[in-house]
Amino acid sequence: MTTDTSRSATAPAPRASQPGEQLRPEPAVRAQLYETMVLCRTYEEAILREYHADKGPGFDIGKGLVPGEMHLSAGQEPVAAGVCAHLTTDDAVTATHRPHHLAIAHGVDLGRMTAEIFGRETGLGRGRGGHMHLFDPATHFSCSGIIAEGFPPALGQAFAFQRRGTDRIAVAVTGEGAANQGAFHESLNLAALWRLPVVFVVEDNDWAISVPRAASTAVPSNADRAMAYGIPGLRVEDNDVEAVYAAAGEAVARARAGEGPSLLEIHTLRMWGHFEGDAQGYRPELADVPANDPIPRYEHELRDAGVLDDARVAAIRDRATARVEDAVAFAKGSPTPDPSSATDLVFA
Amino acid sequence: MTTDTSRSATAPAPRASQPGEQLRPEPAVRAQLYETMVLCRTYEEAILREYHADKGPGFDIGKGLVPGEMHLSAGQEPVAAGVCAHLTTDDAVTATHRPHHLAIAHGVDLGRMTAEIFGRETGLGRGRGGHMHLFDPATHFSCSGIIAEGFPPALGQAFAFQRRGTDRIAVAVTGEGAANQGAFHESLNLAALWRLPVVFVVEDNDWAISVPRAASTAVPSNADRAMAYGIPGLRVEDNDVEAVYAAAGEAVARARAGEGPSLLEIHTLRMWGHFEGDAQGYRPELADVPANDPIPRYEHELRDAGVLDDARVAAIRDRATARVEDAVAFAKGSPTPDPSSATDLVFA
Amino acid sequence: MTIMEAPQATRRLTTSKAMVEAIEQEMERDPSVLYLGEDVGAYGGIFSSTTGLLERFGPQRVIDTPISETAFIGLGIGAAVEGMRPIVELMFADFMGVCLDQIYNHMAKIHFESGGNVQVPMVLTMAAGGGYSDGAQHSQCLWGTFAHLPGMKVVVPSSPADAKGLMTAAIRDDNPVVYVFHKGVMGLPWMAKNPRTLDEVPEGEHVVPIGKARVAREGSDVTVVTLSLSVHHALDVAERLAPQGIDVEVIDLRSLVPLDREAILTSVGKTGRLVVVDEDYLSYGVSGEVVATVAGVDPGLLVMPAQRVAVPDVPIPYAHDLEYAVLPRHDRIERAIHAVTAR
Amino acid sequence: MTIMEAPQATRRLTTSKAMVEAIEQEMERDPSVLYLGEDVGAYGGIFSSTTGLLERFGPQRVIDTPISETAFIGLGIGAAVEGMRPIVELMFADFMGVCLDQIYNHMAKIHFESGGNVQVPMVLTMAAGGGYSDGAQHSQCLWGTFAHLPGMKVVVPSSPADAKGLMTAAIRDDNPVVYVFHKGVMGLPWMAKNPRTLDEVPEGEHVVPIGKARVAREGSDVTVVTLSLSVHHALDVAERLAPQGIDVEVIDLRSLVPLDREAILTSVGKTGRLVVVDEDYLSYGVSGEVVATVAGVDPGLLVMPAQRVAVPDVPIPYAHDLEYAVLPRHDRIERAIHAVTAR
Ligand SMILES: Cc1ncc(C[n+]2csc(CCOP(=O)(O)OP(=O)(O)O)c2C)c(N)n1
Ligand SMILES: Cc1ncc(C[n+]2csc(CCOP(=O)(O)OP(=O)(O)O)c2C)c(N)n1
Ligand SMILES: [Mg+2]
Ligand SMILES: [Mg+2]
Repeated sequence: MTTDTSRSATAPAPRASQPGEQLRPEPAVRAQLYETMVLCRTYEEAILREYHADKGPGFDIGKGLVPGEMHLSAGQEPVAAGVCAHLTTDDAVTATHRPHHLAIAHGVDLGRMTAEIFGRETGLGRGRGGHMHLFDPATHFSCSGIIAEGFPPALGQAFAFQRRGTDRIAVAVTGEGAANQGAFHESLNLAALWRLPVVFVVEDNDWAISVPRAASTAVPSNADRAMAYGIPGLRVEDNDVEAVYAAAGEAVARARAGEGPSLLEIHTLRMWGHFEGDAQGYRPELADVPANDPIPRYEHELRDAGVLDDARVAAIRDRATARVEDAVAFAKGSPTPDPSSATDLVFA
Repeated sequence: MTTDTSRSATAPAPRASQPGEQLRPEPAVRAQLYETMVLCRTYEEAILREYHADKGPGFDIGKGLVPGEMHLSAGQEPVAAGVCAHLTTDDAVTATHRPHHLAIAHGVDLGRMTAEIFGRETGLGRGRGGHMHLFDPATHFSCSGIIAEGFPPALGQAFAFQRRGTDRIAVAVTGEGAANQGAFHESLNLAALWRLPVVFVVEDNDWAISVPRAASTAVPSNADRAMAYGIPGLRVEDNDVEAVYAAAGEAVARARAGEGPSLLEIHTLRMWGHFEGDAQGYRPELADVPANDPIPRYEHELRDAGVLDDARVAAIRDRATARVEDAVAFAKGSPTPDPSSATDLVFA
Repeated sequence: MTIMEAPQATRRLTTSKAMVEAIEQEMERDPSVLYLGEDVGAYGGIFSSTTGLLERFGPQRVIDTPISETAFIGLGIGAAVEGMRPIVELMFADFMGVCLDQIYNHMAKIHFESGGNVQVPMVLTMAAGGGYSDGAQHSQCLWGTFAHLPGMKVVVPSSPADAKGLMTAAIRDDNPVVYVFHKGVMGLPWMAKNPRTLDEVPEGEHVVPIGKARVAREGSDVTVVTLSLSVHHALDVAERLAPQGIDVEVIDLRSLVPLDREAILTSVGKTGRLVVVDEDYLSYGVSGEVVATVAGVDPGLLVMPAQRVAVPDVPIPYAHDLEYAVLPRHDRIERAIHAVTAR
Repeated sequence: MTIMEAPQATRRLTTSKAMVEAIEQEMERDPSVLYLGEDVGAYGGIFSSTTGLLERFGPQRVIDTPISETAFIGLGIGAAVEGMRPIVELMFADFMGVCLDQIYNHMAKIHFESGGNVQVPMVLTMAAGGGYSDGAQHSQCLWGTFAHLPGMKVVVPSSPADAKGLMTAAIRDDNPVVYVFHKGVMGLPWMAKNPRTLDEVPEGEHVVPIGKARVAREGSDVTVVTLSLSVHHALDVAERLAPQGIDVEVIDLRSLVPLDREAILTSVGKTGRLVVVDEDYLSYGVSGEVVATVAGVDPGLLVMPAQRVAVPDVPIPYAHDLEYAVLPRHDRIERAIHAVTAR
């Protein structure tokens, strides 16, 4: 908790979320947050399955239907669900090397996204990009594999939205490890200076590959760093989707109202390895991870609140499974790019 | 003033200096601070003279005994005098494109420095570097012409000093415009994280070439940014050399004691153009500049305090003039490098 | 020079004024064009790349930035992705090191990674080159580095008319274009200049298509392939050698990406002798590429070994005599021409 | 292979183990040597560049850094200036864009700018290369970019023994050395590998002087000049073509700076036929430099136009078939050899 460790004359005081501090969202919203998280998880489980299906004998990263590095987001669904619930597809989202949950929550077409991950001609990038390079003009979604370098382009999208007099905004997401990269600092300063409609979101999953946040970050909360730019900073603890929803609601409203950027840090959980194939030998708390899965926890909470019951949960899971299976089937059924076209598309 | 705008749980509260807050230094120290400022100014006046002596007809930047860009430090002497008074030549200083005052105050040999600026074989860099690239192993002084990129090497010097169990420190200086560059952020985080013995000094002269600080920096004081790293941050107002001396004393002592880095921002004054040839048409407050010259002000103060009188002032000026004239004479009397050696010295 | 419409009235302008004229006309024509960078507003650009634009278009379209190249170049990318046409200035090419990731991993690759679904129509301008003792961090050309990295066009004007025509083309191009202007071609009042930096420039709309080299001087004995400021030096030398009966053809590449290999091969096919003059570093750069272009098609075209006149893999020295010893200036160009024409 | 002392016992190691062995031996020998980078400690390096070093030398000498490449590479520079011998790892060469200024404007230029008074004895290691669908930002080689910028040596080992010998030499060198290891040469258990990534490596001290190329295979018909992983591909092709009566000489450059131009000229002088194989981008890079080296001395040495097999100026595509279409692999190398040996 960082309560009142960084009060500022120039900006609202960064706070940590207090359980119960915010009003509970409408039941429909709560059910939707849950459904989004389930869809994200169902998707990652499917990619996990497909990714490992044909990497053997042994594990050859370059082999199979889905080759290359694979960074999955299981455990971080509360961030995607809670933030993207406030966006429309006219808003921009820039994500990282770990982009699937955000793409899904923002409404990127599942089939074309999956086709991209499978390297197919029907993919978002016609198979040229891959899972770290998902570009969807329809939802203004993009991501980058270079740490913190997804922030600057988000400024430009926000700048364009601002110049056109719209209330559209950009959400720029990165991990806690990325908050020590120069692009983070330059981007927050420029966004604050020009009051750009941006919401900066830091997913603190405690780890940057094998480096724990204490070995990378000089302050306990990146929300404190909002002070350096005179903007609001808030840290959400406990991977709590409703706290994320509340915090993001404020930040998004502020941006839409022309009041400038905010910085949110969300303490979330990387349930699996940094990338597939990561044995995580460096990770002492590994045993506690499954018990901290945010989805069963939220499901339990919503069942107690009468928002969910067996039937509703089953329906949500079935919808998710159906959508994901359709997407995977679409990808598998799509053609691979013609090798003779490999040198096309460098220039418009 | 930034008093208590950035209190931190993890670091002493950044403060603004209060006039009279610190005890007055010993008379001998005060006289020395004055003498250092006079030496710096006398030097810059000589370079100004030599630089413009043969640029004509008109102004050709590439012409003359001292060609190229020339960034002079008149008005910023309080920073150099107040900070370097706490250092020995075993400590490292990294400066910027505007390095002369810091080199002089840190004890770099005037003759070899001047010879470098005149592009002579006897120069610190045998004429290869020039005025933005003064490297003096004898005093661990260096500078760089790339904004904020002098910070990272200072970390390494501090790291080496720390590893060897010495109490030597590194001082890394940059301008207020540079505080919005990524290297600033990365360097402060890493220095704080590893408790490196570094004192970061920001010379706030209100301008980055033609861009006023309000158009570049989202916060009123860069001292607030210390918060983002959990280190002490202090802003010194009024270009007050004794306030700088007091603030730097604390920061240097802290670094020597192994307590890690500090960040100082000093509100100083760029009396002349960004570089020679800069007409400063963009600068509204130009008329007020001469009246804010810190040297006559301090001289007046020291005369009132009985530390200086006509005789002492004259002696100080004469010593400065003599040293500077010797240095210029040494430079002018030194050979220019042999063109046939132009491709040497790329590798050791 | 290629002019796409009927030849028009001309007057003599410096390269910087010609470049600004193109920007001004395009900003008039297209409200989505704006100019961002350090000291591009009230100052008018350290090398006069934006003189008068602030007065004309105001601070909403001519925008001074903090010293945050990664942030504001990236901002340009995002704005271009959303349909604006930003021109973003990197004050010196030498500063690429603080922002190259946005340039080469983002600006240049987004179109490809997106399968052609996202375009990045932006121009990245930058000053380059030495000759006035600005030292190792403020005198580099580095265009070979940009040209090596795929996904961005790289234009390198030498003449006032081309500076205008290539800028117009760059702004209208739907691809990212790196526009490198050598300080020495700008015709700045405070820098020694070649008379060729003041020349006739078409009024009104003037477009020079990116990718076609220019025969700056026709000749039959030797081909000098060069770019930017070195074109002026090469033309000076060619005029000096003409009376000695050496007829030099000078090819101004105008752009490195795309590279007009046809023009190189045609000229060398005619002369059989090749000198490449480049102010960037010698190895792994422009001069090697030009020579390899010929040797990769028909080494027999070269009746003499090709000569490369470039900066000999050394940082640019500060001292005037040292700097001039490594720059590809008249003396070295002339020696190289004599070497390839020796019998 | 050059071994500076009497030949010693050898055993077969993967390239990564051989590289680590050199680092380990030098850290034993010289307490001022340390290794800094991301995930170089407990993880042992994403590409096994530091396996076991943390256990052996502890966190004071094998140091995990934040994701702040500019800060920690610069830290390495300052530490080297003060007499330490840091080895600093940039996890992927592709990330140079966030820290190139420290590398090329500082690490590489301080010695020159200081007139030789300041030395920067550091090694900058980095993984490079593609072939496993890691996309356009994680598959680049970029060694041509480093080699173009003066002031840093650039070594590019292909074999386990050279990986050890060149690392030893790099650590002992008083200059900054960029040590680029292709992921495909490391012999990683989780990546398809060429059998040549496991080979004999001398025990004890092993130094390979930086700047001397290696004749990886002697041949009389055609010279293949190449480096890093492409050496293995070239040797595979050479063995495949031998029975067809095509005798291929394979030159492993080992380093790009310095470049062993002698070795290139000697071999081409013998064969008259040149193929350059490079996994970096085609234009303005290594392949052009090698061809120009010959054409700049004697184009007549080339009885056939030189062939360049490189990545054709396109970002590395993700999809496997697209990526393999642009990488310089066996099929393209073989076609190029047939092209230069055709009668
Ligand atoms: C500039 C840069 N440096 C290093 C990397 C390699 N890398 C990829 S992901 C990663 C860790 C990122 O940690 P964090 O920002 O916390 O995101 P997370 O993986 O935890 O989601 C690193 C070091 C990179 N992609 N870009
Ligand atoms: C990375 C980089 N960007 C831009 C420049 C050009 N430049 C040189 S000095 C300067 C202004 C610096 O302002 P400040 O940091 O306040 O220092 P001051 O000149 O006021 O002492 C600029 C933009 C540079 N040298 N390096
Ligand atoms: Mg993380
Ligand atoms: Mg300033």
